[in-house]
Amino acid sequence: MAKETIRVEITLESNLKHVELIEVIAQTVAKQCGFGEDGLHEILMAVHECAINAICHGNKEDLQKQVGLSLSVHPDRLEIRVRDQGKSFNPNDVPDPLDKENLMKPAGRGILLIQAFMDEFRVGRCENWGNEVIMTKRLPSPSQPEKGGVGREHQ
Amino acid sequence: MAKETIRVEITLESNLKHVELIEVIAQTVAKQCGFGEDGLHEILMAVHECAINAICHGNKEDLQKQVGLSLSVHPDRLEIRVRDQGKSFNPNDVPDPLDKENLMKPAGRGILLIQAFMDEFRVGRCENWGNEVIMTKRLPSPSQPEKGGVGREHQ
Amino acid sequence: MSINSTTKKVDSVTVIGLSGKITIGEECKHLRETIRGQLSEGTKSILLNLGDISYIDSTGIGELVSSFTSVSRQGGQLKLLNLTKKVHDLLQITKLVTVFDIFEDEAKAVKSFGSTQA
Amino acid sequence: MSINSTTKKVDSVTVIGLSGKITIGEECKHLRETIRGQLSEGTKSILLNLGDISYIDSTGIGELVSSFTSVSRQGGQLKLLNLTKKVHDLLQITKLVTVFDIFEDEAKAVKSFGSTQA
Ligand SMILES: Nc1ncnc2c1ncn2[C@@H]1O[C@H](COP(=O)(O)OP(=O)(O)O)[C@@H](O)[C@H]1O
Ligand SMILES: Nc1ncnc2c1ncn2[C@@H]1O[C@H](COP(=O)(O)OP(=O)(O)O)[C@@H](O)[C@H]1O
Repeated sequence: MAKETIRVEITLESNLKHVELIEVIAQTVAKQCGFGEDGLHEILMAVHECAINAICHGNKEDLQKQVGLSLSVHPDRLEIRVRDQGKSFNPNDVPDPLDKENLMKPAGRGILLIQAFMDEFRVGRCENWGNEVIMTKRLPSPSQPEKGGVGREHQ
Repeated sequence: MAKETIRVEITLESNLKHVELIEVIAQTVAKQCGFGEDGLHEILMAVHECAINAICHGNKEDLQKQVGLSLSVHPDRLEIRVRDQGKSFNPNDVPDPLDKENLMKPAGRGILLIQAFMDEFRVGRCENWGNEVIMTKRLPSPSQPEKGGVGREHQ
Repeated sequence: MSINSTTKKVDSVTVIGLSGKITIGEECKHLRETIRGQLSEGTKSILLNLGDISYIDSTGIGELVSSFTSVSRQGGQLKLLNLTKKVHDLLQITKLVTVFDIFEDEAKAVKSFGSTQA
Repeated sequence: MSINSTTKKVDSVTVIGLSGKITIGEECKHLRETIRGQLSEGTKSILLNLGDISYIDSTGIGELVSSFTSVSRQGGQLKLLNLTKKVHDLLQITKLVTVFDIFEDEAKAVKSFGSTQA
């Protein structure tokens, strides 16, 4: 049995039309965690970018492949895991979108945004799946409701 | 890997304050299935009654115990399972709330409503858990959007 | 809490207008205390207007039955006004349409109480 | 689709007011086609009013960059007006504040294009 207070696991076919479902459920859980408007928006964007990466880059939009989302609420943080069934990728190999030669590229900013909005971002492999992106965000303290911003000030 | 298009698993501590989270997620998934307003309300009520039973009767509101919700979308139906960690119960042993001597009782109508609103209702045991209530509702056919009502006319 | 009530007197009948939900927890408690308050003031004729109730769960239905019983025990009457289709369906499924007097028109409902009670 | 656009001409500048979201899929396509339409009509000065844009994702940011590039390639200019805090934060994080000319006042923005172009 899970130790977290709340644990939600979602498995879906790799269809972009399901991204909204993932987003709504993530928002519902995040609301329950006490996140305010800014925090909710940051979580929404991180989940959105990550789900699209899993479907498009990980599973190459192959409807036979699945995408998995897991949300677990720990006493101090919300942990979100997004799994795909694709080939391994290393986020360190990805070109830095802030480099001068990449600044005008039409893509490549998703991971940057996730890193800006979440307190932790890492990529591993998940058994029976493929990549597993693990993102966490510290819960707002009930005494001083979070003001939002870009989330870096939490560190 | 699950065969369903959509599969959502939720695990929560047995706290009535989480019932709304369960309801919102069930509604989100049901909307994705194409249920109209009436169908959504029927699913909402069935999930509500079932979650409250799991928390109150199954787990006796013991916060150490968990309640589990699983939603799976099959091509023809939405299947909802609600698990608790309580002692076995047999719905056939429950007094019929429509019997004359029970009509004025202040409780005992939850299962009746679930049965009215869903196409299938059964109770089993689930390994590592306790009771598992399995409810299904046929998906509305995309051609003729469901009108709702008490759901019996689907049969 | 997602329930509100307003009370008015029409002839000798107390009409309680409820809006929101009648569901497990605070909402049911609110209904129970509203009825209890009326009974303690000696009210005998209560008409519950459920027109703005969007949602009643099985606990709420039980609360309506308990309210009915409490009022009857004090020699009074509790009747229902303006059920939405959803709420009417619930009373049909639970066969409580056979128990409650249900009205769609306030004047007719008020009249039905007779003029003997306060 | 959750994006809408309205176009007006102020002096020689085409002001495109966008509302809704600029996100992956139909929304980005709408922006792309709007810009393409303007360019094919010979428009050189485009001011995008993002005041009613609630949400841009990384694909939407990419679309803004592509729009900027397309307009520049045709010898035109694309500038931004009325960023919400959220959108401004995104351009800050992605360092695109250094690329785009950003204004809070329409008149000043229009003036900045100069009066040489149609
Ligand atoms: N789940 C994934 N599986 C495989 N590759 C990925 C995955 N997520 C991200 N990537 C790789 O990282 C790159 C950068 O991703 P991102 O920053 O989100 O930008 P974009 O998706 O616009 O390319 C992608 O182009 C892709 O090569
Ligand atoms: N998950 C459960 N675990 C144990 N007993 C249950 C469970 N669900 C229902 N029951 C039993 O079934 C009875 C009827 O349930 P229900 O029809 O929902 O009405 P109520 O909850 O108002 O009693 C309950 O009183 C309880 O004894």
